[in-house]
Amino acid sequence: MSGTEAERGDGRGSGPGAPVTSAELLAVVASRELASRRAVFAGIGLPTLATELARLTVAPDIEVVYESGVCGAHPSHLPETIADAVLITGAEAVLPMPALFGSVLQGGRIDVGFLGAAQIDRWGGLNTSVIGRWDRPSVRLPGSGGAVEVMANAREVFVVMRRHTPRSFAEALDFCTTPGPERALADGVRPLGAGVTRVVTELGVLARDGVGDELRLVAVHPGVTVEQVRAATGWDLRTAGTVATVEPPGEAELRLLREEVDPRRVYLR
Amino acid sequence: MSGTEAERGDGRGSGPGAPVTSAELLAVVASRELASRRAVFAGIGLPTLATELARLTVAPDIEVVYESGVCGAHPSHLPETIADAVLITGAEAVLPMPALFGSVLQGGRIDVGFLGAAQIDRWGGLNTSVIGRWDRPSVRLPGSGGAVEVMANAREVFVVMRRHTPRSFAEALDFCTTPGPERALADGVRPLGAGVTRVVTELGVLARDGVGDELRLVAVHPGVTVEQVRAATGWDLRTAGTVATVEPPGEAELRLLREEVDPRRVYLR
Amino acid sequence: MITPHTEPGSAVERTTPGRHGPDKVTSMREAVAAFVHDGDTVSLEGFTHLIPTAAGHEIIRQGRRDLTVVRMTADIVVDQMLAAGCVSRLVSSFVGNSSAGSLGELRRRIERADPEPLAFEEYSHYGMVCRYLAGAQRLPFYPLRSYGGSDLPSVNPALRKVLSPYPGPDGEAEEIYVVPPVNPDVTVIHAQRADRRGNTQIWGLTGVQAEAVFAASRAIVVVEELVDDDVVRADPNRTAVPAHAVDAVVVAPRGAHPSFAQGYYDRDNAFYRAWPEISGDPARLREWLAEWVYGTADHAEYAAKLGEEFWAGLAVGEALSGPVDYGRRL
Amino acid sequence: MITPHTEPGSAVERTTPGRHGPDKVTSMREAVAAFVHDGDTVSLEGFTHLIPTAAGHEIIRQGRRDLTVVRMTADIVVDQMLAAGCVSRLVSSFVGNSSAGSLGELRRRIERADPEPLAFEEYSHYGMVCRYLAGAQRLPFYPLRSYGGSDLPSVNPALRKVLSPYPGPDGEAEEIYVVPPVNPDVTVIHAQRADRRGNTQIWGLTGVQAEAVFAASRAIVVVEELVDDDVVRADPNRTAVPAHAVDAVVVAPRGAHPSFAQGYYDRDNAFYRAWPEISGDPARLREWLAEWVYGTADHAEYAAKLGEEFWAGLAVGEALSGPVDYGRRL
Repeated sequence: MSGTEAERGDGRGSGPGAPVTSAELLAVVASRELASRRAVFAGIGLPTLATELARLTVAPDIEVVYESGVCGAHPSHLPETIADAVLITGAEAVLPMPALFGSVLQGGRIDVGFLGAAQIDRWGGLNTSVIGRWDRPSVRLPGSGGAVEVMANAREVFVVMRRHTPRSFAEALDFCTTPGPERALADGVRPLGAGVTRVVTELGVLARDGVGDELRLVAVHPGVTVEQVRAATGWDLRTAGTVATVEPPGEAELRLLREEVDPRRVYLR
Repeated sequence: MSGTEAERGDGRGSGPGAPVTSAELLAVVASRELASRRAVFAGIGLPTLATELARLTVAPDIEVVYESGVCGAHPSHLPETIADAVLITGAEAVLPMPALFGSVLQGGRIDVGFLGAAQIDRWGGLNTSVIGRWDRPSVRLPGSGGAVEVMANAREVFVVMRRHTPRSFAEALDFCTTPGPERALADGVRPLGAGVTRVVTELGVLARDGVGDELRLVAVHPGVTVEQVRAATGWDLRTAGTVATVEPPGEAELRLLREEVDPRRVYLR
Repeated sequence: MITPHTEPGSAVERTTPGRHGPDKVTSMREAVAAFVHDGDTVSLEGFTHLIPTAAGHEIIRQGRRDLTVVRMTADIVVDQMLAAGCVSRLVSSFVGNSSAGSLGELRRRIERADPEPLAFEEYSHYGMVCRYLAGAQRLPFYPLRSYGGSDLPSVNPALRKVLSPYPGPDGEAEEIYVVPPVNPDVTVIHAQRADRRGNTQIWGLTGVQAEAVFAASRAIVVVEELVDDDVVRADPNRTAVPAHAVDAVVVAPRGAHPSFAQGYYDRDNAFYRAWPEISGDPARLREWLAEWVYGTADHAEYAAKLGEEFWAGLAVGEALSGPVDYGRRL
Repeated sequence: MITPHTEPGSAVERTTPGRHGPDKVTSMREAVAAFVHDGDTVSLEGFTHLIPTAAGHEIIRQGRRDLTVVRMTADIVVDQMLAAGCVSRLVSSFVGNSSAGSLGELRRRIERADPEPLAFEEYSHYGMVCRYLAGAQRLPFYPLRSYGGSDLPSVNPALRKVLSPYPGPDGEAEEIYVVPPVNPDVTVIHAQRADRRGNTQIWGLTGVQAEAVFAASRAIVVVEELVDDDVVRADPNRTAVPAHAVDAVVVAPRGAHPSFAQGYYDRDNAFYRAWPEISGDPARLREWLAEWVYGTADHAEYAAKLGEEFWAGLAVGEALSGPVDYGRRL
């Protein structure tokens, strides 16, 4: 419900030697960023793939907390929504919404929150409300859901953006639904987390350190140039010293993803 | 825990024609005041007797809500505390404390709250904190418990005071733990209920109508004079027009109380 | 003689006759007729789970107008109520068809005022939760660590700030956003089971249903099953809503479709995926309402029309909780 | 490379290594040694039900000093900790021995500073609940409709007022009292059961235990029974405290005596009635501590010393909740 859910995959198969898809690439790169993280607040779709892969690789103690109230899910099937019945049956805890949002999220117990957006700016501010003017939008988007709360309260936020275009990586958001900590500070409200620290896209990885820092390009996927990423970004994107090249998904990662995490390719479209 | 719990009775028997004890008198008079009331917030002891008797007589739909979280108790035995296990087993609902105090009590769903106190003043203010100075009291009493909340939020409050003396019916409280609505208003806080509307004592019944009204003597027990009550009261007690004489407990009331409500005389000391 | 001091319209007056009566079971038709009026503020809660669709459909059938609908996730049932012309104002924190695309009518109303404008109050999820908490607890406001720097306060003047009377961690003054209470005229929830008095038990995702009921002047609980008092009393911790907060109990099995009822039937994901196409075309949406809502007398007919084969596809297997021992005095 | 922005001592840092580790089961001795330190603010919650007495006794055995104890109903276990010299400050809303008379040591400390003064912060029950809520929710304050006109704010400067940014029902400005958060260094609760990771299930009176745990930097859960993961996972709605909020799980059957554990054993009302006489005489109280706390190595020895005949007197019969069906996908 935080704009991060994906639609169903088309279910087509993918052999062990098949070329790496965009979803696979994003999931693998995001999973690596979860090394040693524990409590992750995530929606369904790419975050599901990333966190499940991380559990099998770099973050064995990872726990996904769902906005719907589920902690410690042990689903029998890959969940299709954050409230899927399979997340509830067999879970370790299902909390009422006031406890989930109040005590768990706002209480400061989430290490990483996953968010998506229609637009992101250089400070990691997100728009999930409207394209155009709020009171007469050209496109009405779903709105915040819990994104405002995830950004304000998770220790850090990862954003996965499939499309990397100047319109989605915007110099100015049409509407700032979910601000980064700089805007909160300017509004006189203390930011409690670092805001967006990682943005994984089809072109590479952007990162920022915390309050006062803007998103910089830290890595590109193999075959992608820094200039390509800068051209696809609506603001004057700076780089973090030398830009690394993302290590392509390894055989083990792909095997786990394809055979263990999402064998029916629900999200691995 | 609101200062209304009684200790165990001594278990001595009482035949059908036995003289009416003080506890029986107070319980019967208080039960009559509950006519047509529904949600009652009560401790254990005399309020238990009064509400149970009221259920069998003038208020068949009465429900006792306990500060511990219990709604709609169906106890197998007379409860000995507001948290007695017999109140939980077979109850209709057991709520966490934030819901009980927040949504039920402060939410405005209680018709009558029962409170006791070491001291009461003419406005129905109550002291359950100290005798003497707060910071070096001669007697440290238990304190508010939930009494502050009951007074602020119940539609009206009944007080049962076994002893009626100038020290307990005080011109000035040693400490106002639990204020009536007049004091709340003077503090700039809107009173939500009427405060104390009924005080049942060993001598008679005092009543007040609501904000701005002080407690007046409305009835005396048979054989008690208005002057006796005035002499036992620490302030210049006024009367409400003609002072009635309390109808003595009827045979049916006594039979129900002795045979149905508290046959083991746990509270009917 | 004793006149309790209550202000007109104050929440204290919610303790109305009938609340504690022993039997509140009624039909959906009667419950909606008695408790949902034109112009009311109506909360329909259920976070993906236990969405009170059957009640929404009956509100459509009875032609309610000018409602303010309060619902965290305004999804298919809200789109349907919008299309039926019941709603003039929407208060919500997520206006989308879950993960399965758009709400056609809602987008037309907001993007093009077609066929008429929709007043929209936009919150975040926790902002809505806090509005219910404030409403349930009769608080003038509820504080939350959201909205700092967001554009939402610029389009929603109900989002305001309060200065904390305590110094912040750095010793400086601290400001925090607050939301106002919401006190619906009526809240409708769907639940797995209740007794005749209205003691309501919910499991799986319990969302914000209890708070939405406590915040309201009146409450309708729609259930999959009416159960004996003993069933409820065998597990009082399972009771999310106590009887004294409930005005009507309506039995409507499968009444949460296309959402799900944990342990009863699964979510109809295909319907969610189909909705963007249905709702994207006003004519098709009208036809859908004509066939499935106006064309059915009640929810039992709607459920029967879907057919037993359909319901078999949403059937779930058994996964019983173990018991706990409440103990009894010997 | 990425350094999350957190202030020193901020609540964000509570997510410390070990919280999510798979096995948190340890002995009471180790849990208290590791997580309760001299000078700490220690919350012990349990409203009449599930009072963490065994933990209080181990704190006494280990000779902790200068504790600030936070407990809504400061009753026998607090009186014992006071008598053992562990406590310099008490934060509470009810300082009495339930309905069974006085707490001797507490009264001597407050009334006569005998043998030493006790700093006391007095609240009401809901004031304490709201302090835990604010602490759990990382709020700067929590509003409540209490304290207007009370003398409590005159002796407790933490009770302050806030002006609502919304007009009251009469259109005028509205003030409301607020309480500050409490964030204990450690919270200790007693529960019926938990799994090895710390998922904790409580039934019967659940009080404010979950909020007290969420408000704390560290949490110890003492249980009647350690259960298999499957037992917990068969009923996830019963989990009051999720594993990620728990640091240590201690198994101490009968550890709530003289209070009770719903479904396990009843309350020892005779001991409550005996306490005023024991605690009324400092010498007798010292003897009691010497025999029952210092004289027992741990709670197992304390419970054994009471004897099986004694425990038979508090035994309860069975009253099983019925199951609910969570369902499984077919």
